[in-house]
Amino acid sequence: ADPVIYTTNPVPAVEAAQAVIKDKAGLTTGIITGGSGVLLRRIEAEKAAPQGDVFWSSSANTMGAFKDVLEPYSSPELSAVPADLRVADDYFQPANLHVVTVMVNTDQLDGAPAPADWKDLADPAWKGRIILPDPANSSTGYTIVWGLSKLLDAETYKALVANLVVSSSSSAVPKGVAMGEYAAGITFETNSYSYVDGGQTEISIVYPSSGTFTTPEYSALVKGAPAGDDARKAIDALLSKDSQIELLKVAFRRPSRTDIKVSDYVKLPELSSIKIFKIDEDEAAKSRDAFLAEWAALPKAGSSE
Amino acid sequence: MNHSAFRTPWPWLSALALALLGVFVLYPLLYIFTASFVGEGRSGWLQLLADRQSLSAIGNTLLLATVVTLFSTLIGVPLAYVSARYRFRGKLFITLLPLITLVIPEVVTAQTWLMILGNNGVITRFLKGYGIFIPSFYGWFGLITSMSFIYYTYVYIGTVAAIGKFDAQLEEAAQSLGTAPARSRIHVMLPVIRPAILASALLVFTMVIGNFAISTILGHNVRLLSVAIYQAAVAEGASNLTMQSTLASISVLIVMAVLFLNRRVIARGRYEIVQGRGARPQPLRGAQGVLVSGAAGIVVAISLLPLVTIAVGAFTVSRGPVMRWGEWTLDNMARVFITAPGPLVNSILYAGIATVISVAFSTLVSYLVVKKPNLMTPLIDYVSAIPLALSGTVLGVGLLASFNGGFLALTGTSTIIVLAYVIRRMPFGMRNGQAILHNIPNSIEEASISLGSPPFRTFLRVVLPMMLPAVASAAILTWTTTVSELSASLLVYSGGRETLPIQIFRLIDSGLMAYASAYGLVLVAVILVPVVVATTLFKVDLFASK
Amino acid sequence: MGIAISNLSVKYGAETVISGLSLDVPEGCFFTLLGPSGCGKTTLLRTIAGFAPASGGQIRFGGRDVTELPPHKRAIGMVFQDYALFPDKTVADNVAYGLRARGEKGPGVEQKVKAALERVGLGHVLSRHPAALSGGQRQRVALARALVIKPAVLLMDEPLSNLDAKLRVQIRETIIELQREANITTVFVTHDQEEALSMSDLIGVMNKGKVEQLGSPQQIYATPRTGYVADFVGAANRTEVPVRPTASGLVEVEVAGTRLVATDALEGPADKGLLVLRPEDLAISAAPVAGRQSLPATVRSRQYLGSRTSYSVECAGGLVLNAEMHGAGHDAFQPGTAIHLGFDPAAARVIRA
Amino acid sequence: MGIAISNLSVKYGAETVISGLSLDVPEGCFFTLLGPSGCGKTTLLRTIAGFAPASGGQIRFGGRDVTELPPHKRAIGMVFQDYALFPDKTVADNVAYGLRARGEKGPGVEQKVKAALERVGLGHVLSRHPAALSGGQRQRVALARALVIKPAVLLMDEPLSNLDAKLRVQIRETIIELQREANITTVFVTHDQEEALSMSDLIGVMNKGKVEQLGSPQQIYATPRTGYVADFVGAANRTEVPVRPTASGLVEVEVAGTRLVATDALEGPADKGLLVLRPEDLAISAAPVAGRQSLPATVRSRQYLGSRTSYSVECAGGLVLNAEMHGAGHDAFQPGTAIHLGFDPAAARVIRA
Ligand SMILES: Nc1ncnc2c1ncn2[C@@H]1O[C@H](COP(=O)(O)OP(=O)(O)OP(=O)(O)O)[C@@H](O)[C@H]1O
Ligand SMILES: Nc1ncnc2c1ncn2[C@@H]1O[C@H](COP(=O)(O)OP(=O)(O)OP(=O)(O)O)[C@@H](O)[C@H]1O
Ligand SMILES: [Mg+2]
Ligand SMILES: [Mg+2]
Repeated sequence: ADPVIYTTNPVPAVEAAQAVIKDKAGLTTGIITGGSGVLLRRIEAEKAAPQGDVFWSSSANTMGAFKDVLEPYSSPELSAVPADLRVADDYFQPANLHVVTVMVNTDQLDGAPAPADWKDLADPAWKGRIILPDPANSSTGYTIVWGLSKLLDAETYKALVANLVVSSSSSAVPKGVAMGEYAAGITFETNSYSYVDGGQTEISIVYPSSGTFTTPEYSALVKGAPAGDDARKAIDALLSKDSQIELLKVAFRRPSRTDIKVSDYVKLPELSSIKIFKIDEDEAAKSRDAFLAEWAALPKAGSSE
Repeated sequence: MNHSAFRTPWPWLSALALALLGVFVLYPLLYIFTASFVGEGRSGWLQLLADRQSLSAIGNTLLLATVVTLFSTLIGVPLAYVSARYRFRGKLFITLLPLITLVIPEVVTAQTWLMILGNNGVITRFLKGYGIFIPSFYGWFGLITSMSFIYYTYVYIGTVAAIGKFDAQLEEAAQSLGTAPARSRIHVMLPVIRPAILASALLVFTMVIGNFAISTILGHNVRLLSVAIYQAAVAEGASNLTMQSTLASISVLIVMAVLFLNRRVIARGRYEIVQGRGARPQPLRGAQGVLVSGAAGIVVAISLLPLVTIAVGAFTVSRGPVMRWGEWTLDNMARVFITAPGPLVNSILYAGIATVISVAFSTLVSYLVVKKPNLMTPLIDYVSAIPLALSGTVLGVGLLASFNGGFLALTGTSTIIVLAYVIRRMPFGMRNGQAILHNIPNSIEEASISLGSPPFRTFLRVVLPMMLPAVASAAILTWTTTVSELSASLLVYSGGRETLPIQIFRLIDSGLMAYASAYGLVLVAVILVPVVVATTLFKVDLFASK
Repeated sequence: MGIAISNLSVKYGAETVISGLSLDVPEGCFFTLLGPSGCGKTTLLRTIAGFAPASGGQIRFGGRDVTELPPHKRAIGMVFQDYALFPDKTVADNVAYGLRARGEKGPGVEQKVKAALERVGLGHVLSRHPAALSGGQRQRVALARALVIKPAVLLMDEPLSNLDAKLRVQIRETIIELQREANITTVFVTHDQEEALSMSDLIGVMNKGKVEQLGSPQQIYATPRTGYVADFVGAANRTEVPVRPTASGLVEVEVAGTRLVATDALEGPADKGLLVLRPEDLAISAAPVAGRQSLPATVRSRQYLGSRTSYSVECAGGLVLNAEMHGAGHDAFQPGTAIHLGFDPAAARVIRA
Repeated sequence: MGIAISNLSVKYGAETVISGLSLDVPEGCFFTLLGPSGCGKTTLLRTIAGFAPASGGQIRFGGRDVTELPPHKRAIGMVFQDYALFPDKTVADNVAYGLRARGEKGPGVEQKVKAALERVGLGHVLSRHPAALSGGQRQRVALARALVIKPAVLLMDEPLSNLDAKLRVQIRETIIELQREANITTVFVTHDQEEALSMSDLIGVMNKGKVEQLGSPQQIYATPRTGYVADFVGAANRTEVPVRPTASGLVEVEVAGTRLVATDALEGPADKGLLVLRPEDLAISAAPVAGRQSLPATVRSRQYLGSRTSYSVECAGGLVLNAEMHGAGHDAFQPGTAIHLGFDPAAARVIRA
């Protein structure tokens, strides 16, 4: 049967992936879109008679809670993926890598210079002008503040948080900066870059000089996938070099494979040229509740209370 | 109940309705609730009491729902009055266009408001130039403004038929006793149409409680229940099923409590009015006409600002998320019709079937509840209102779990999409239908029966025609909100069964506003065309008063 | 089909409106319910029709127990006190409704509808909606709607209350004609006694949810059994009097100090009773008329009623009586004039107090 | 405040319902509109109240032109033909409504409301809703609601149509009392002639949107100016006859082959006219009575009316007349009996045909 993919990815990415799967595996794919939480819940609800075959894609933390409806699959393509991105038993397959960036709208800087590092954003002049996805709500947001709390000294961290406006909608972050609602937003590179690529000249991307964070995203095989082997073939195709290049070109998804030179396809810096601050994902996941409680207590900027 | 009651069709129909509601509403609900009991960790209620944030979310939600309901009523009722009682140029537009507000994706609405009143909004910048600082649109100001200008439509639609049917002689009686026309209306008309107003206010209240898109974009520091539920249920990161069920239960409880109050008030207000003496719409001329139609026009225009965004966006060149304003193209529209017409066909088909089923069912059931009460009908009334209290996501999960295999396997079919539509929107028809039925005197029905028409036939031949304006407005409301339904169908649809809203959601989520706008425009057309055809070609008089 | 009601009770919530009412209306009979406002006439009619459930007792149509039968199977026609016209249907469609419900179709229906409406003088408003009719016109449509189906039992709740005298007479005749033609058992509610007396085969006078007297018009008017009936029908003068039996069928009574002779309707021996004197049986004259017993009195006030004048007169001891004069010069006596009230012993009845 | 109406026209859409109507009702006058169903009585009342816009002409209250004044500023009270009670308000609140609209508050209002309702016999239903009242009870609430505000102009549209005779008489008296007390100019619509004749200072008989005769009750009844008025009020016998003038004020006419003498009301010379004979002025006797002109005839049918019997008799040449008999034995003549109809020339009037 034709595999059905439950995906959180944007339409251009999905269309590109469909084309590659058709090309490489000769399979026509059905697509169900939605947020990662919604789709994973759906897979859970359907576990007695699964309707989907492949889940594509979300962070390991998010998917972790749904392991009992997913199935490990060690795709041969995984050999091209660095070992540190892979998860135990290959429960999920690394699909791409997100880099946290500061998206800046230069029209809104009021003549001030663009920030170069996190501590620049801690200046009180930035109060209420930086937007961030809600850590309680989005894994992106959580990764960012968790990382910042480790990267910055306590005082700068507090000062920075005091400047932040929290949005419970992640997509409002790049949109808000692009519309000029906010001068800066902390968001994934892929989101920022789509505005640069679209030709909005006042948008610039800042990779903080003291270091930033990355998050891998994974695909997974649904347990009892009705398409059987075809589902696995679809995952192979998704992880293939052609597919990841296509995804990089149309959706600016930084590949999980090491055999693709990013700058050949888009105007993004190589991963090696970006300073990455390593964070311990496991620890981050474990101390989530405690950290969020602490976070909630910190004063922040934003609308009227 | 005596024996003869069972010789009428009503008890049987009641039983049938209850059975259907049991299978399609209670059974899925059961899944949701059992999930809360088998949850891990401390009881959700204890967690809740310890959690100040959730508590403040409950408080904020109640406050927001109350205020928005109030504003929606204040906008919707006068607009309904003007539509029902006056004739003026462009009335058809002023009366039909508000429907669009229900169709436009709330994300677009929020964004449009931000373009005007946000930090970088047109008006904000303009005022800032004069040193005037308006409060931030994020938070209460934005939530209340944007929601009021969407949800007033429910009040408007629900009230217009009631005003059209109102016995105008009562107003005359009040005037003959010395009250000015405006006061007469407030004293005499308001109490009689109150059930209709309350019924639609209830809808607004529940819609606000369940609203997610705007809450999440504009809420910022204002914690709200729907966002909290979402966070606990389907947000990325750790999810807390127990908490989610607890919060969902709270939202169900709030809605049930409001419904209970609403029923009590309506029960006190069962006024039969003499039929067929609705006031003829008066022509509006001169300064007064300009004033009234102008005011109505402004309200409608404000609520239609998001439509402008869509209309312009649909024809604007774009690359990725970036709109090249000022550069025009037909590519976006072409994509809708040539590249991907599937969602268009699906939407019309599923929503059409769902509207017919939902309106037929809700009309019959509201008739049972109001005019043929028996032991089952209060239960029917309550159960049929439960969907109001369920967010689309929760309902979708429930449907998936309940009808995935087992005695009724529906997942992966179109039936489950239609089912989700019907269940979610049936309460609209119920509220409207009940409101109008309270005003139809029993003697009319008895007259028909005395002429030898059996009860069910009487319902079809006499009661139904009299309910027609209400049924029509319920159908329009159902059609509109069904065509634009997203959150439940998003969970239950399967490959090849995408609808327009799902397609739009995908595109917006991908940042492809221009394509999304093109689909949005088509969605607006899909919704309005049947309504306009019905009102003009078939002379369905929404504001009927013969 | 005759109607037999036995021991019927009807309640609104906790309030009993009709209690233990029994009644027999023979087949083809024109039966009229007469009674004061609020006594339960509409309620009784609705119970016969099957719209108000009986809380006790039994209703039979032609021997068949219909107490539990749904209304539409009772073969009734009903004219509602508030007309209950279908507001969204034209006059013609209102009237055609019952015929169509019986499966009749085609030009036959139209013909019958037209004929029925012409009979009530409304041949010209066929295609109007009820809202565009005057009060009396609506009432006539309601009537036509009930008559056109020729029901076995016809129930009418004040069907003529909004019509003028001429139209009333004319439509009364139409009703009677149709009723006789099709041998329809009819229950008619009216507040108009003259109507009741002139149309009915049988009259029931109701009082507080009970039928107080049942009889032919003559029986009800000429020989009321209670003071209530005597007063309600025809507004009789009533006064309590000491009674002494005299010749067979007559009694001697004392009224305002004068001894007079009256008819004995006491139904048994008694030493006081209620003297009932109809105003039209009291003749006013300037002087006592020879050979006629009379009572001296003074005119207090009078009311011109066209064909007659109604006088209020005061006898000795403050007793006030009403008298009506007919014929030429009926308004001749001025207030303040001393007069004599003459009457025939046969017209003065003494009933149980 | 008197009401002066000049040259009034009212239309429903294209249909003219009232055309060129003029009317003067002096201050404090009790004026009654009498006319057949559908002639425009309700419409006229609504126009006076200001609810139906006049398409031509003028209405003045006490000299002031109110044609364009909105209803609530006209200081009227109105009883609607179908009551128009506020369904959501209790009986007491319905009645209190007008008082509160005038800014009255507190226990004074309650007292007035209670008093007004007691006056119409409804002191016991203060807190009920209209839906739980009988037809007549609703009508009385509507009446109390209009009366309690003591309006300058009181407009009543068939306010007693659903009441029984006794209650009617009683409430009539209440209305008259209040009207005299507060010197209220009253326009009263009724279909009941007796009511019109007994209550009114002035009567206007309407026909097809026009006032055909205006006058005191006696004028209207005793000296109708047209055949229509004669017939509508009191159902007169009318027949066209050849006329020959005789002694002053009298004419000779030929009826059914018999030469008779009647009163001349022709208002000018004519050789034919309309003979008007009221049924109660025709005396039936078995043989001609000496000294009284009479007409031989045969009884066709009769109707028992309690205090009287109405006979339909046929004279030579097929002329059918109605006669009414009062007093003892009024129902003595059987159908088929040959009788003589006697009458006084003063009671037989000849008017312009
Ligand atoms: N809304 C309307 N549209 C058109 N014609 C109407 C309307 N209302 C009344 N009419 C017509 O106008 C005429 C006068 O009506 P109106 O109600 O004044 O009569 P009425 O004298 O009060 O009669 P009734 O004694 O039966 O109440 C009637 O022929 C009626 O059919
Ligand atoms: N729905 C109701 N609830 C409670 N009481 C009611 C209801 N309807 C009528 N009643 C009361 O029942 C009694 C009988 O009412 P019904 O309508 O039978 O009177 P009726 O004889 O028809 O009077 P009328 O001549 O005024 O129409 C009245 O006292 C009335 O107030
Ligand atoms: Mg009644
Ligand atoms: Mg009228």
